[in-house]
Amino acid sequence: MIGLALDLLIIVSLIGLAIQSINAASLFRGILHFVVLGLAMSLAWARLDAPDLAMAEAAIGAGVTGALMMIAYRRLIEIQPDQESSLRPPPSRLAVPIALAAGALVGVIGLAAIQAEPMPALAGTAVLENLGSTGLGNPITGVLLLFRGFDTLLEITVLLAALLSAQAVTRQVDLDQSLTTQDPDTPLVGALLAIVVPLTVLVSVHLLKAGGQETGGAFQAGAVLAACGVLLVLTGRLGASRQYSPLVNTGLLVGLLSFILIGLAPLLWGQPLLALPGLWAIYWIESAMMISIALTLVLLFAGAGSLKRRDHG
Amino acid sequence: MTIADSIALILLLAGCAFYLAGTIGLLRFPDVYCRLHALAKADNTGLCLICVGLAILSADWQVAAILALVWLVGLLAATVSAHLIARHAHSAGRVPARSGPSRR
Amino acid sequence: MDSATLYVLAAAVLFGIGVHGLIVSAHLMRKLFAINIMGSSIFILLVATATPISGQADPIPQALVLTGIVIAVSATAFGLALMVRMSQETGKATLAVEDEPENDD
Amino acid sequence: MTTEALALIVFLPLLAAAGAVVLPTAWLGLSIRVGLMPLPLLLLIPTLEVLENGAYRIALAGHSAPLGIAWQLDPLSLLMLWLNVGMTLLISLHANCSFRPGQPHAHRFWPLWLLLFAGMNALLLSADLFNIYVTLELVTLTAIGLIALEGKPPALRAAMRYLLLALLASLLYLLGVGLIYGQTGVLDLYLLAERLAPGWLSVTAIALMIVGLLIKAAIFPLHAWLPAAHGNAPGPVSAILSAMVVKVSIYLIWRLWFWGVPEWDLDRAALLLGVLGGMAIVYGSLAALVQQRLKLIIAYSTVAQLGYLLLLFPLASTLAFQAASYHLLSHGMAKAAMFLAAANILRSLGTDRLRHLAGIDQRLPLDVFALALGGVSIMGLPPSGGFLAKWLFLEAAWSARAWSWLILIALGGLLAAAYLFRVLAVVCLHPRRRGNHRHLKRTPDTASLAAMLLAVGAIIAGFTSAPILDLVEAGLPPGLPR
Repeated sequence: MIGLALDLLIIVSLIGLAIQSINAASLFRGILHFVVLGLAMSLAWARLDAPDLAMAEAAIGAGVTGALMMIAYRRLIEIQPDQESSLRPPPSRLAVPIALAAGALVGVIGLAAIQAEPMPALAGTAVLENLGSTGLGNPITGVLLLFRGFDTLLEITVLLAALLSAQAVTRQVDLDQSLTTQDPDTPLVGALLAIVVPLTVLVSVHLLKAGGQETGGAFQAGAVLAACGVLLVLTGRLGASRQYSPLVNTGLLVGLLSFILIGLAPLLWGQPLLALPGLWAIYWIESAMMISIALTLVLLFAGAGSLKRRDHG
Repeated sequence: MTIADSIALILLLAGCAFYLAGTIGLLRFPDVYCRLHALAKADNTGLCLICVGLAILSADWQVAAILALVWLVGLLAATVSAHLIARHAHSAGRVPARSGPSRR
Repeated sequence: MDSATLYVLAAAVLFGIGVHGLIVSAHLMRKLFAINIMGSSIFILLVATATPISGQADPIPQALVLTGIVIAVSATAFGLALMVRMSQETGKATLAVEDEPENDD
Repeated sequence: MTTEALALIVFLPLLAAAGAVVLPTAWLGLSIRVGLMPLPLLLLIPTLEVLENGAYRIALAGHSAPLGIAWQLDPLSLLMLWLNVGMTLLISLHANCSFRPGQPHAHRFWPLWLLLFAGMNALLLSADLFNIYVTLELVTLTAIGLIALEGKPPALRAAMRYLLLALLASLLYLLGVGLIYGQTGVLDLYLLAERLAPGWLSVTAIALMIVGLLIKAAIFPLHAWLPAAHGNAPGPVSAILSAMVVKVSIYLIWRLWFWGVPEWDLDRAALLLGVLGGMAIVYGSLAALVQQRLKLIIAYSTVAQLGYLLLLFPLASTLAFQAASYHLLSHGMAKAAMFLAAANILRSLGTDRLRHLAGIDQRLPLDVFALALGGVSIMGLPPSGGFLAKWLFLEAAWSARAWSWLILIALGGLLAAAYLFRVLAVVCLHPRRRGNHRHLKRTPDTASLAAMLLAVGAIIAGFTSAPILDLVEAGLPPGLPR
C-alpha cells in the first residue's frame, strides 16, 4: 500500500516535472525542472527494481545532462540574453490531438505488453544461467561486458563520436574564454575541493569495483568522476585548451583501445572474437572505460578539445 | 513497535517537517539571501534528523557511519554553495529586501 | 492495479507530453527536453513490461536501457553543442521556418 | 581466417579513428591509410568464404544467439559491404583533396569519417536488433557531425533538423525492439522467423521499427530533412550519405521484412510501402525539377530514387530483388559521382546556382562529364547500371502483371531525364556560354578523378551484371517467388 502510494507520488512528480520542463516560463526554470525530472526518474528506477539504472540516471541522466544544459544555457545567454522573447511558438491546433494519440498508442502498447502471455525470456534466462560460471555477481555487468560486450564497445564509440561531432561544431575562437566567474577565489572553495575531490575519486573507484558483484559499473563511476572534473573546471583548476595534449587524448581513448585490443587478442590463440580472458580483463576494461567516459564528459562540458591545468591562487 | 522504532519515526517525521519548512522558505522568501538561509539551515537540519533516524532503524554501525558521511558531505556542499551564491549575489549588487513583495 | 501498470500509464502520459513539447516548443533546448522525455518514457516502458525470471528482474532490458541512457546523453550533448553553434551563427536557437529559404547558398 | 578478416574490417577503421584522434597531426595521413587501404584485400577473404559455403555466422565472445550477439555475412550483406568499402575508398580519394591533412577541418573530418565507415560495416554485419540500434546511432551521430562540420548556417540548421528526426526515429525503433524482446525473448534477427507470431502487438512492434527506419531513410512523406542535409553538407559527405547511409535503413527494412517475418501475410502493408515509394519517385522528381541549385537537384533526386527501393515490397520476386539490389548499387555509384562532381563545380565556381553554371563544361570538362555519366545511369539510359536496374524492375513488374508499377517505373525514368537534362541544357547549351567564369579556382585532379571513377563505375555496372546478379540470387530470402 505504501509502495503504491510512493509509486503514485513519483509518477505524479514525473508528469508534473515533465510538463514544467517544457512549459516553464523561462528556459532556466525549464532546465531546473528537467534536472529534477532526472532525479525523479532515478527514484522510479529504484522502484522498478533496477538499481543500476537508478544510479546511472542520477549520475548521467540528471547530473551530467543537467551540467551540460546549464553550460549550454550560459553560452546561449552570452549571445542573446533574452532567450524567450522572440519565440512565440505558432499555435498548432494539431499538437494536442497528435500528442494524445501518441500517448494513447504507447499506453495501449504497454498495457498489451503487460497483459500478453508471458513468454520465456530466453536471453535473460541464459544470462542468469551462465552468470555463475563467470565469477560476476551483477548480471547487468555480465551482459554489458561479457555476453553483449560488443554493444558496450560500440556504445563508448557513440560517446566518442558525440564528442568528436560536438567538437567539430564548436567554434574554435572562443575556447580561451574562462567558464569561471571573474571573482577572486575564496578559501572555502579550496577547502571544499580538498575534501570532495579525493572523496569523489574514492566513490567512483568503489562504484567501479562494486559493479562486478552488485550495483555499479564503469558508466556510473565515470559519471561520478566526470562530476569531479566539472567541479575542477568550474572552480578554474582545469581550463579548456586548444593545445594537443597526448595525455588527455590517450585518456580519452584508453577505454575504447583497451576494449578493442583485449577483444581482438583472443583471436591470436584461437578463442572467439571479444571473448575476454578472465575477470582481470573485465576490471581493466572497466577502469579504462571509466577514465575515458569521465574525460569525454568533462570535455563535452568544457566544449574543448583538450584540458590544461591552471594555477589558481 | 519498539521504542527505538518510534524514536526513529519521530526523527524522520521531524526531518521531513524541516525539509518542508526549508522548501516553503525557498518558495516564499523575498530575496536570494533569505532563501539561502532557509535552504542551507533548515534542509541540513532535516537531513541530519533523517540520517539519525535511518541509522537507528538500521541498527548497524557501518550503515550509521555511511549516513554520517552523507550528512557531512551534504553539509559541506550546502555551506560552500550557499556561500558562493550569496557572494555572487552580493558582488552582482543584489540588496537584501527589507520588506514588501518578492523581487526577482 | 500493480505498480508495473502504473508506470506503463505514466510512460504513456510522458510520451504524450514529449510529443506535444516537440511540436509546440520553438526553442531547441526545449525540443531536446521533449525528445529526452520521450526517450525516458520508452525506457520506463521497456523495464516495466519486462517479465521477471523466477522472481529476479530480467537483466537484458535493464542492460539495453543503460546503453540507451548513455546514447541519449551522447546525442543530447551533441545537440546542445549544435544548438550553441547555431545560435552563434544566426543569433537564434530555433529552427524557425520563415528564415529558411531552401535555395539559400 | 574469415573471422579475423571480418573483425579487422570493423575494428581497423575504429583503431584508425582512434589513431587519428590520439596521434599528432603528422601521423594523420598514416592513420587514414591504415584504416582504409587494407579493407578491399581483407574483404576478399570473406568473399571467397561466402561464395564457397554460403552465409557465414560468428557468435561474438563465443556466446551463441539468444545469449550473445552474432554477426552474419550472407551474399546480400557481402554486396553491401563491398559497396560501402568501395565507395568510401573512392570518396576518400576526393575527401583527401578538400580535407587534406593540415587543412582547417581535416583533423575533425577524418576521425568522424572513419567512425562512420566502421559503424556502417558493423551495421551491415550485425544480426542483432539491439546491436543494430547502437550502430545506427553511431552512423547517425557521425553523419550529422560531418554535415555540420564547416559551420555554415544552412548546414547547421539541416543538421539540427536531421538530429531531432533521427532521435525520434531511433526511439520508435528502440520501442519496437523492446516489444519484440518481450514477445520472443530473443534479439537475434534470424531467430525471429520461427518465434514471432503475427499478433497485433508483434505487428505494431515491426511497424514501429519500420516507421523509424523510414524516417532515417527519408522516404516520402518523411523526407523533409534530406534535401537540406545532403544539399548543404561538404561534398564527400553528401556523396556517402546519399550513396550509402540512407540506404542501409532500407536494407534493414528488407532484412526485417523478408528474413525477420517471412511467413506473415503482408500484402496490404507491401502495397502501402509501394505507394509511398511511388509517391517518393513522383514528388522527388517534380521537386528536383524546380530547384535552383545543383546540389539540391541531386539531393531531391535521391529522394526520388530511394522510392524504387520500396517497390520491392509489392513486387516481391526474385527479379524484383535483383532489380532493387542492382538499383541500390548503381544509384550509389552514380549519385556519389554526381555529388562529387557538383562539389568540384561548387568549389571552383563558388556557387552551384544553376544560372551561373552556363558554359562551365568548357572549363571543367571532366567534372561535367562525370555529372553527365552519373545522370545517364540515374535516368536509366543504356548502357549503364541504372538502365539495367530499371530494366529488371520493368521485367519484374511485367511478369507480375503489375501494370500500374510498370507505368510508374517508366514515368520515373522520364522525370529523371527531365530534371537532369534541364541541368545539362543549362550547362552545355546556354547562349551565354562564352566570356563567363574568368575567376575559376582549379580543382585538384584527384578530386575530378574520383568523381570520374565512380561515374565510370556506374556505367560499367551495365556490362558486368551477371556475377552480381548471381550473388544476389544466391542470397535471396527464403520462400521468395521467381
